[in-house]
Amino acid sequence: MKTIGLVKEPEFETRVCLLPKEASLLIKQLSLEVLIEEGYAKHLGISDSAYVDAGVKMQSRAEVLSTADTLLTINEIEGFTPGEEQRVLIGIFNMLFYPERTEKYLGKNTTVYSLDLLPRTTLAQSMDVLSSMASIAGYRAVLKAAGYYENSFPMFTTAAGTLTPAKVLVLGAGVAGLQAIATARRLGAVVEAFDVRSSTKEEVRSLGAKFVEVEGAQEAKDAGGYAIAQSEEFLKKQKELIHDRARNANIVICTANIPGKKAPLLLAKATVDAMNPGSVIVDMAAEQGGNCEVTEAGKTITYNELTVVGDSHLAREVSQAASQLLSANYFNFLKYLVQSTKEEDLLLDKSRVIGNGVITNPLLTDKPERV
Amino acid sequence: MKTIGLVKEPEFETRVCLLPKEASLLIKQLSLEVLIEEGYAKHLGISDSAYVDAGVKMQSRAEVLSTADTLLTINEIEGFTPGEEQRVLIGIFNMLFYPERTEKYLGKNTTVYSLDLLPRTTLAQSMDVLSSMASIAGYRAVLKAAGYYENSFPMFTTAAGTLTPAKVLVLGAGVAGLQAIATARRLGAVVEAFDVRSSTKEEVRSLGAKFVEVEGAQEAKDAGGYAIAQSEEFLKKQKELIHDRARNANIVICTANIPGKKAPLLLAKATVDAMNPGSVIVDMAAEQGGNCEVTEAGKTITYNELTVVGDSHLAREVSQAASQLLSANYFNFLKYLVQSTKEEDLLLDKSRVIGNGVITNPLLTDKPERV
Amino acid sequence: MNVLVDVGYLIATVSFLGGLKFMSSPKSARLGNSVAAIGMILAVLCTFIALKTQTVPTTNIIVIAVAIVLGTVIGKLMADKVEMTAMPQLISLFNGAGGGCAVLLGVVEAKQQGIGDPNIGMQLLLLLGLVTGAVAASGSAIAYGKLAGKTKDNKGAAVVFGSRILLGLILLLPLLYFVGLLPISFESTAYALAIIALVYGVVFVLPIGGADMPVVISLLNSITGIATALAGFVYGNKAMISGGIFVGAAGILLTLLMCKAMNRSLIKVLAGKFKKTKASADTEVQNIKEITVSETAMQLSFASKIAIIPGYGLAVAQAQHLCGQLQQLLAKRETQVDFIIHPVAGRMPGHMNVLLAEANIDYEHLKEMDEVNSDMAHYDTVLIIGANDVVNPAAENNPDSPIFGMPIVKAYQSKQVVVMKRGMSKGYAGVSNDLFGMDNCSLLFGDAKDSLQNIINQLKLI
Amino acid sequence: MNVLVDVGYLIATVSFLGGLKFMSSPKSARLGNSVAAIGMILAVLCTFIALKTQTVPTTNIIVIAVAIVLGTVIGKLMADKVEMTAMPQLISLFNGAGGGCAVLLGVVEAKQQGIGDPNIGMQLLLLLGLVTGAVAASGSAIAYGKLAGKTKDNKGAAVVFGSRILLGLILLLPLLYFVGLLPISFESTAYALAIIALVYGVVFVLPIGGADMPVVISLLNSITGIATALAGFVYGNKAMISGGIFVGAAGILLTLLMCKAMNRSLIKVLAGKFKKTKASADTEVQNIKEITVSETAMQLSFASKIAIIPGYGLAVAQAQHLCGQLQQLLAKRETQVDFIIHPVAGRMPGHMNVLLAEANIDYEHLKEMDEVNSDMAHYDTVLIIGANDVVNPAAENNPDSPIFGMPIVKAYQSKQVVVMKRGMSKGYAGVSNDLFGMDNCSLLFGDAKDSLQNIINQLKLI
Amino acid sequence: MEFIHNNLEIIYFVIFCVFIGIEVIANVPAILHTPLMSGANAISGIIMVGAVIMISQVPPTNYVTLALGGIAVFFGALNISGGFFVTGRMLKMFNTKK
Amino acid sequence: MEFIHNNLEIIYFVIFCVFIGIEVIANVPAILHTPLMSGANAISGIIMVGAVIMISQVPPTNYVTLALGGIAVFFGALNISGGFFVTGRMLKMFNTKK
Ligand SMILES: NC(=O)c1ccc[n+]([C@@H]2O[C@H](COP(=O)([O-])OP(=O)(O)OC[C@H]3O[C@@H](n4cnc5c(N)ncnc54)[C@H](OP(=O)(O)O)[C@@H]3O)[C@@H](O)[C@H]2O)c1
Ligand SMILES: NC(=O)c1ccc[n+]([C@@H]2O[C@H](COP(=O)([O-])OP(=O)(O)OC[C@H]3O[C@@H](n4cnc5c(N)ncnc54)[C@H](OP(=O)(O)O)[C@@H]3O)[C@@H](O)[C@H]2O)c1
Ligand SMILES: NC(=O)c1ccc[n+]([C@@H]2O[C@H](COP(=O)([O-])OP(=O)(O)OC[C@H]3O[C@@H](n4cnc5c(N)ncnc54)[C@H](O)[C@@H]3O)[C@@H](O)[C@H]2O)c1
Ligand SMILES: NC(=O)c1ccc[n+]([C@@H]2O[C@H](COP(=O)([O-])OP(=O)(O)OC[C@H]3O[C@@H](n4cnc5c(N)ncnc54)[C@H](O)[C@@H]3O)[C@@H](O)[C@H]2O)c1
Repeated sequence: MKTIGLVKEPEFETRVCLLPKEASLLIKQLSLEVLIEEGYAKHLGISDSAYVDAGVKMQSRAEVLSTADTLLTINEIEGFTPGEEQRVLIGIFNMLFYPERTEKYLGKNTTVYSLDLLPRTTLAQSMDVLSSMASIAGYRAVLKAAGYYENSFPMFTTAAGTLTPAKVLVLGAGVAGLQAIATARRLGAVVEAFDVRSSTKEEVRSLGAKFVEVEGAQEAKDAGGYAIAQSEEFLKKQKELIHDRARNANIVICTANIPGKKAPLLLAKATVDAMNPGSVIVDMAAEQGGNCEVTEAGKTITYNELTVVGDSHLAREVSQAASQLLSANYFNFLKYLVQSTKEEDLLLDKSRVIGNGVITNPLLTDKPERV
Repeated sequence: MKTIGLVKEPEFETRVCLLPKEASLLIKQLSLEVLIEEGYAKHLGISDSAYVDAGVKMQSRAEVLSTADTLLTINEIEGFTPGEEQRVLIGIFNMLFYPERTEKYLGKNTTVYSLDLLPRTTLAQSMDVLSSMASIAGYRAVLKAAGYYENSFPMFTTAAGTLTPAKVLVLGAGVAGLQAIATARRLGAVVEAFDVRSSTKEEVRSLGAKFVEVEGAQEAKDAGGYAIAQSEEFLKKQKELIHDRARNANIVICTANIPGKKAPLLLAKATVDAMNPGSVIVDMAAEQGGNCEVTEAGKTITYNELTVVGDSHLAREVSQAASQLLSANYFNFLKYLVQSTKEEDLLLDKSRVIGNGVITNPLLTDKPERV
Repeated sequence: MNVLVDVGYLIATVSFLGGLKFMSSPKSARLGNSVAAIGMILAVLCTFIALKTQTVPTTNIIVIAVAIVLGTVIGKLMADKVEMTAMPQLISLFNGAGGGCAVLLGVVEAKQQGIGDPNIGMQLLLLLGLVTGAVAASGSAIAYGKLAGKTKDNKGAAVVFGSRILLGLILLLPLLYFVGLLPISFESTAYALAIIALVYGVVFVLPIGGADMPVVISLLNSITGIATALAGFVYGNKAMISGGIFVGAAGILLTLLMCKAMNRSLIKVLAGKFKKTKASADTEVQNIKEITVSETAMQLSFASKIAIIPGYGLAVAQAQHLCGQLQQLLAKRETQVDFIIHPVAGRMPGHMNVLLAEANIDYEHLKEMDEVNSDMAHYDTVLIIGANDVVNPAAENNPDSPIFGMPIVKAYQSKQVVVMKRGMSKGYAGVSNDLFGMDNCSLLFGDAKDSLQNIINQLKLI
Repeated sequence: MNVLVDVGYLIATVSFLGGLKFMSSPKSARLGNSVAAIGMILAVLCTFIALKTQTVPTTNIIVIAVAIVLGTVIGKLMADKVEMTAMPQLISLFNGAGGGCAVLLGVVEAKQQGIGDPNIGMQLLLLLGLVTGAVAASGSAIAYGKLAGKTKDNKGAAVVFGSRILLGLILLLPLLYFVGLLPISFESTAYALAIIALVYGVVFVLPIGGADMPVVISLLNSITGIATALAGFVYGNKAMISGGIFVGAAGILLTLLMCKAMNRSLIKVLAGKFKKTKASADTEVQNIKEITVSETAMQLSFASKIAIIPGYGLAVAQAQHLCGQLQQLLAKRETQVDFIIHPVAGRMPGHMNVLLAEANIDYEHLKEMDEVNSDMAHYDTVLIIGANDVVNPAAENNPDSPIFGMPIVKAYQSKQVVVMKRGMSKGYAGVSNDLFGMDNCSLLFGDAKDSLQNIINQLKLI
Repeated sequence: MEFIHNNLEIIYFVIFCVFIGIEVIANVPAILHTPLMSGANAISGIIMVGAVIMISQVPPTNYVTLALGGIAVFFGALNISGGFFVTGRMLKMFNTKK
Repeated sequence: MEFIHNNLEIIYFVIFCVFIGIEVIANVPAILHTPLMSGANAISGIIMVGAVIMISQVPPTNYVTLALGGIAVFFGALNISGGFFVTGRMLKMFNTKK
């Protein structure tokens, strides 16, 4: 690994995965050569000269693609076909969900790392693109919802009456969900959250929000592990509860996901129909099928006087911040990769999808068909 | 005053000035008849039947305009020409700034109240449309800015580095400005504010923000009344200071206004040129000429990699909340008008622009030409 | 027999001590009172036992018994009947009684002393006891009169000057007597001194402001204690000595503490100098009542339903976090605390919402004005933190006021109102506030942040 | 002459009293120490004056003088040389010396007593003094050994059983002697008792855990006080009686207060039952040091540069407002307080930012980990509030740890570390934390909100 | 000097009493100032003991003195009983809650 | 009983001393526990006075007793001097700030 190459991302992508600061670190700390396509980050207001100042060589797309032995990218590289030469490709390919994306690399001497597969351990956090993007997306989701919501988020007691605070329901309290909770609370909304993992209960409360849970003895009994052993009755109760809380809410932020699987359906059409006009649903699980039945991935629709945003890439709307974090994540990963000496390295093994043209990741070999 | 009439607002207006709740109060408490054009608030998700349930008669536009002796509206009514009959027109006409708007009512037996002229006293607050709209607009301005800002508002310390908090500069700390301060602070930004009225200093600090003031002895001497007696040197220093603070800021919210006059110019082109790329300016004084030199009223432009929003009607984007407050304001005003018994009533005298076809408001008679 | 008496007195002494000790913690205060009372009963019993060894004429016994029964019964009746607000007077009255007892004792004893051969030490103690008792007696009576509103302040030069002369006389007379320059008997000297001291007590208290009476009562109480101790020396009675000294010493410290709590110096209190309220700058004279932090804390601790009305001053003081803390603290004691938000409180719509949200106060504790206004009488205490215009009853009942017609939070209807502000400056509307002069309203001056912090500190001690 | 001595002793008594009183407020504590010391010098001087009236042989005088000079100089030297952390040992040693003095005194006096005609009261006092002194002396010596790490805990049945038997003997022996059933002289009885009591002191302290030593020292100190008072009775010396009783009574209360502050009962301390830390469930045995709230407050009050490292526990406890209050309080004392935010503290990126912003903590007080990590040694105290993984040095020095390689806040490099957590449960990564076992680290157990509130309360008193 | 020597006991006694009196009050919360004052006032009623002793020494025929003494005892009793009862009532307020 | 009567003074004295000892400590902030313990320890060194008195009564030829007494005085002096000095040092820490 000597020459790192980056080419422009596809049109829809606003983020970049290497900023001048980290580029210069790659060059200085890791003694790598960095080649970048001209005009790479112009849309972010970062000129080519900023990269040149950092020691990067700016070249044409074709040059970069042919010269670099390691390619960094966020999305699949348009017009790139792996050849016979030893190549490393690092990106966020979500191949667990799109197994067809692996095909073109098979048998090609190419090694592919997909950063979304990094284990979610404490050690890997500095390279964890899912965390950093989810975090920004969660923040953005609330701003987005507030933008569509034609009423006020905080309470306003005024001489002309009181505007009630918005009621926000967050489904899924992972990184994105927690950030959404925090942002909505900051804006003065009344926030409730739901998740199947019982450990999130404390986490939700630690942000001052209410955790929605099925009441009664059931809960206590199953506490600690009901994500696994959910009885039929329990599931039904849970569903009713979500229906009920959603009906009451003005904003629903959906973030529930199951890695590599279709996202769980939490807001059935009937529930959406029962919601107040003017309410807003932001479904961040849209790409994985959505938590809401009416979501259309990548689109913002009006359904029944409700606004339903289906967007799994909200971080793209905060492109500066997102690029900053991505750039750090990629740099940390590269550094780890270069400095790794161990034979079997958990982080690398997990994030490697294809090793020299062979699928090495058991997650993909075991169940290649989409679930 | 017996029959109140309302017709649909022009296309660009999203708010309405009477909601079913207050309509019913007008009918029950004040024994008035209320006529409303069909489909009046449909765009807000409020059906005609909701008004009918409140006791309103839904009629065609022509019928309403010909029957009602009192017309409530936000903007000038399209296609309405005052006739010889006794009529009262209540709206928010901003006639101080657009004196030409008075012309068609002169000599016509029409009485026109413009609620923007209500005095800003404690007593009038429940009818004070400027306050309620400014308040919502101030809140919205920050959300809007956050929407355009491609970086994060709050500070985020993450494994991939720290995102610094946005620096927000609020110019003008009236109602809108204070609300903007509060909202930006809630979102975790670092907020500074500037105003010429010295009493705002305490108000700004009471919201936890920093007041930008010219340092040195000058300040202490002039404290308490420098809005009037500003020395040349002082003004220069002040200008430099704003330039300096704006250069440092990521978001500038402009709310400075002088009632009935052109808005003060606070951000010269040179200052805007010096600002960081990616910054956002929201100029709420756009309609009155703007606080920023590059603002274009009613438009959102990109200037030098900066986003400049020129919008004096941000409340329209929070139409539900705005309508709720407006409706209460109009109701309170009508109630006051109906119940008023005094010969000389400060509130009514000040808000009345034209009394039976004659300009009665001294502010307009004294200086009819635009300043 | 004598042993029993000795032990009894010892136990009485210890129980006074324990009683006082217990009384200084709110939790054990009632126990303390009982302990001290039991000690007192014991002391009296011991006295009777001691008397048994002598032969006391029946008449005397009867007189004693009747007097004790009468005193006890009347004392109990008075204590039962008194209203909460009249308690300070009553304490003053009782203290006066104690002083009266000391004078009479001195007078009678002086007569006895006059008979036997003179013992200068004894005589000195006697005269001292007499004087202190007399000052306490008449001073307490005047203090009672003032508190009951029957006596007016008098700071006339005559009074002040007279008091100096009398004090001089009190010091001079015994001196002259003992060096033998006074050609009258000890008895007469004692009588004269008693009368002078009685008058002195009157002129001593007369110039002192009504608001300072509690301090004065405490001081007089301390003086009674000293008189008691002196009498104790005369009779060689340990219980009297220790009880008297406890009260004397405790009383003096208490007096100083009370001055400190009122932020006054004892000297100024005694000189009758009244603290200038910042109100005095105002042209309109409003009869306002100040309240101390501890009284406020006491009120809050008694209340079971409290309303907090925040205003612009809370924002200025940036005391929202403390406000939240106070609410939590009170909630822990099962006090209901509602926040009533007036629509125009603060300087922008929603100003108070921002503050209270920052302090993490649940929306459920926020009440709207309209919701509670019909119900204000149910609040035991309303705490107004830096609000002014929004609670000004002028908006309801003064048609000339510029804010007439504006809806207000009807704080004035509640049982007790405490207003926290820094001085007497007006609110945004620039009108003076009639609420401040009302009977159920007291003002707690100071920055809201400091005041809240102090209230919280005090509440924590309870 | 005698009058002078009386007055001197009186003043000494009063100065002990005043000294103790002053010592109980941080502001006047040093003055208190000086006052008590002066009182002590006075008492010694008075004793010499009193001796002057008798004819004391010169040899004796010389012995006395030499002993005093030697003791004083050595005491001063030891006090000067001792390190801060070794102070408790030293106090224990000094206390042992006091106890030793009492035993020797008892032994010698027993000899004298044996000569004259027996006075049962005197003998009883003597024996009591002897026993208490002996227990204090040997107990203190053992306590010293434990604190200095020279003696190990011994809870063996032999020790525990032995201690009961010895106690029985101590009670029995004098009883037997006085009823005349013991066929040995008073002197011998005294010697026997002294030896038994010395042994008892050893077995009394032996089983008690090292962490409980301060409590034990306080108790032994109190016992020395009693021994002193008893000796005072023997010599009819008021200064000794009062000084001894003051110390005895104060010491007992202090012992109880210390137990309370450590959240233990005296009985359990004495039985050598060690509080079960929740750690005990752990298989790995970590040698952790607990710290009390007051010690934490003391550390904070001494420090001039403090770092607070917040973690997930702060969020769980929702103690952010208190955290802000603590910072304000310390800032008022001109202590620099930095918040160090680890990038992955909490459960989501920016978790700590949300908390600290809510508590209104200025961004300028927030430091990034990288910014301060090279500088950690400059912090006098680092307060870790509910953080765990992010300060675990295993990430740096244990290649087998699952978090090896993660950057951490190098809290362990600072002078003192206090970790606030509820028990010994692990952090998110599920690994045990080596920091907790380090020398400069102490753990303050309890919910962060409660602990912070208590620290704040204590700090306010200073 | 001689005086001190002779009355050493009583001097210790007085000093201790003063100290205790002060010490007991020193840390009292301001809220208790009034009840405490009231309680102390009641204790100072111990003066009645003096009055009782005095009256018992008066010849029963000396009506004036007897009357004066009687009044003194009455005053003392009033102070004691009123004092304790009123303190009790005041303190009862503290127990209305919790 | 007789005993109480005879020693009334001393009983008052003891009770008061105990009370004062306790009272003085009662409200001490926990931070001062250690210095206070140390200070109290120093005060208990007053036992040395006893040792001095004792030694002064010993015949100068009784070497053993004299030696024992000397050691006792030495111990007492050590307790006093060490106690006060170490307390002083400990308390000095409080004044490093403000
Ligand atoms: N809400 C709105 O939208 C809006 C907008 C503009 C104007 N207003 C007007 O503002 C007023 C609001 O009423 P309000 O009752 O909230 O406020 P206010 O009437 O202005 O009274 C505020 C009070 O707070 C006290 N204060 C100031 N700083 C303090 C501190 N640090 N500590 C303690 N007290 C402090 C002041 O008295 P001292 O100086 O004596 O302490 C003052 O009396 C109304 O007249 C309203 O019409 C409202
Ligand atoms: N920041 C992120 O984005 C993110 C996301 C997911 C996971 N993580 C992981 O979370 C961890 C964060 O580290 P951390 O040091 O902040 O937390 P941590 O290692 O999880 O430790 C939290 C500590 O707080 C204590 N605690 C819990 N509740 C408490 C209370 N009420 N009062 C006092 N103490 C309490 C717990 O101990 P007791 O139970 O004994 O009290 C625990 O040891 C890292 O491992 C990180 O990788 C971070
Ligand atoms: N190492 C670290 O310190 C670190 C860093 C970041 C994240 N994490 C952990 O990674 C995990 C996943 O984080 P993520 O946000 O990327 O997860 P994700 O995006 O995969 O899922 C989001 C949330 O949806 C929830 N969910 C799944 N099915 C659901 C259902 N049927 N109903 C409701 N909720 C449902 C999940 O429990 C999860 O909390 C979390 O445990 C997080 O703590 C760890
Ligand atoms: N009666 C009430 O209680 C009540 C209610 C609402 C508002 N008000 C008062 O009405 C007044 C105006 O409020 P508004 O928000 O509608 O005002 P506005 O919209 O007219 O002006 C906004 C702000 O711009 C400021 N400004 C003007 N020239 C400036 C310059 N050159 N540089 C910087 N700032 C400049 C003004 O001082 C004002 O604060 C305020 O005093 C407000 O307190 C009173």
